[in-house]
Amino acid sequence: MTASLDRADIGVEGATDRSPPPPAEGADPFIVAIDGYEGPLDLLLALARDQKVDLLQISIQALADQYLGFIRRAQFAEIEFAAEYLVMAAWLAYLKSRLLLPAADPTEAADGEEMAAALQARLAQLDVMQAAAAALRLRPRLGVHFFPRGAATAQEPRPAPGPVRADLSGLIAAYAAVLKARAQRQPLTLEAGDWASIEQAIARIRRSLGDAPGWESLMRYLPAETMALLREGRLAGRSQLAATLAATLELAKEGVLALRQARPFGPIFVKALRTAQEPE
Amino acid sequence: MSGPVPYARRLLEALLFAADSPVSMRELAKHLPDGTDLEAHLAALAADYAERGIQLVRSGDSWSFVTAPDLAAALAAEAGERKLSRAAMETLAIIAYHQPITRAEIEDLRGVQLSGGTLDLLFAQGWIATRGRRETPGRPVLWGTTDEFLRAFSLERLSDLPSPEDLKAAGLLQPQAAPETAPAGEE
Amino acid sequence: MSGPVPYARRLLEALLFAADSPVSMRELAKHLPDGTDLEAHLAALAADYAERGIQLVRSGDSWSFVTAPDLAAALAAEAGERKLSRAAMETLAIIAYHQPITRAEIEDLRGVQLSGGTLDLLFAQGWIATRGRRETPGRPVLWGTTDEFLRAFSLERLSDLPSPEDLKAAGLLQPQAAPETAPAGEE
Repeated sequence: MTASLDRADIGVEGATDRSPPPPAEGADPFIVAIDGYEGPLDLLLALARDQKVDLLQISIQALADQYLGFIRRAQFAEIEFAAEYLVMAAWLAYLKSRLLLPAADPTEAADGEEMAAALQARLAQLDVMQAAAAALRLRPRLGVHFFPRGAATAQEPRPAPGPVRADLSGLIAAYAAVLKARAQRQPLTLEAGDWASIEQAIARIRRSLGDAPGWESLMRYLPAETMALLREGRLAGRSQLAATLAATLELAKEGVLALRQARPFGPIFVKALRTAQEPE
Repeated sequence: MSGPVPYARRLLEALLFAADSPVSMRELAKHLPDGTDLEAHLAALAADYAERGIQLVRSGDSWSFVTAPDLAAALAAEAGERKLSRAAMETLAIIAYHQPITRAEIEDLRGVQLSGGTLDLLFAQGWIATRGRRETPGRPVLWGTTDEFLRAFSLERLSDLPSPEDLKAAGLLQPQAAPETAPAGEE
Repeated sequence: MSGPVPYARRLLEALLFAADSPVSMRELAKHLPDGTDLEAHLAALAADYAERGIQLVRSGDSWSFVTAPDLAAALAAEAGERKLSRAAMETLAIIAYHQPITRAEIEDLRGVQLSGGTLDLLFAQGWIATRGRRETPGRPVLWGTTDEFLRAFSLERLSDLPSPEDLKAAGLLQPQAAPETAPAGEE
């Protein structure tokens, strides 16, 4: 049972796996696609590969020209997406000028060479990592090529409670869950103002009570705009409804009216017991 | 195990192993070439395992692997470790990050009451300890983590825990659940 | 399976089979008499299963049974492959090869900022974990790979990852690789 890298596992097809698609040949040959690239360094690496020489020997001047040419024809969907590519373009143009122009000061020329060498090293490093990613992708993978035990089953008796197992990743994930849940918990907030007072509701009911004999729906005692507010789901409507109900309960206690509700959540009816136009 | 094992038997073995409950003959047959003598292969597989620590058992029309009955005592004796519950893990994380902290503060952070056993469990593991009392009405007990906690979670010091900002930077605080797959070209 | 199987091997078999995740050597050792040669028993057990439909694999310090990779097609009828983005795979490779490493260092290597979801995805898979902090200004969090990463990519240990030379030999670093031996311009 060896898990060491088998060369057969990472066939040459892997090399295509890591490369972004070549610049798409669209209708307009002067526009190239930037979508396939993971940032300017990735684009630069793809262009460098086209030179087909060791990355540490690559011509940085030629590479800079290729890159600048590519960027000139590129179409960017978003400006902030373009920015990082343009920063690289500016830097390459600067580097190129450093390499091309005879330097007044010999240390300046050396600086240019150093910058070029550093870029070559960076590209070589990224190249290795992209190859490593491709090699990883080609490995047999849990859940894709092989599978874990479907269910942990031991014969009875079940293990007695013992020490518990936990690890740091679990702890961090748990804390992240707490913070997330906390951020999502909305404190109860109420719209300011617009609250109906019970006193007003009592006064309103006293005014209209007894206009009609017999049982009447509680709804008749609501202010005119309440139904519209309720339909819109506004808290003000519910407040008026609640205030009106509380007012009828208060008035029932005073013996001014009687209330009737046949079943839970059923309609509520009001009946005047005596004329209550004038306050007691 | 001796000699080459027929493909059908290897496949049955893998199917039964990866299943999360006993698998019916009908289901097993679906994965095998038509005309395979399923009964014969299962009988051979059961014989392969007769003396092993795992056994192939039939229950009605279904088959599954189970541990050998004679090992039950040895398996139970030292008790496999249990996984820490989510509530306990969250509580431990809150104590680690916010210590010293009172029980009420933990409950406030989690938005739910602590069940009785949670702190007891963490205390029994030696991961938390009391850290005096808060000088507020009721003088509630304060909790903190122990050196044993650091050892158990391979931390050198508390400050090695990633900060909330680190978690945020790593995308761990994004409100939606972690995606199983990332869209191509996400950067 | 041939001949009597030693008790220790049967017990290991049952323990690993009954576990819901890889079991560490430390945990396995607890169940066996002192002085048992655990490595030898595990090696023998792995050999027993070498040709079977189930295999015993090591990932770092832990062991687990998994199905044999060559049976993937027959087993995977229902399991859809989760495709990982290039960004995620490159980030994972960089962490595996350069651990412990900070987020900024990963971004520097790739020459592009990490999108929020990338580390989150790798963390949610259990493939990466924090490894303390770098003692530099800002004390950035360090990331590394886990044993679960090794298991998921069928690696026994980190040193099984191919070296740059291996990658060249496998053709993954063509065509600019090895200029000493290959004339420039060769495909």
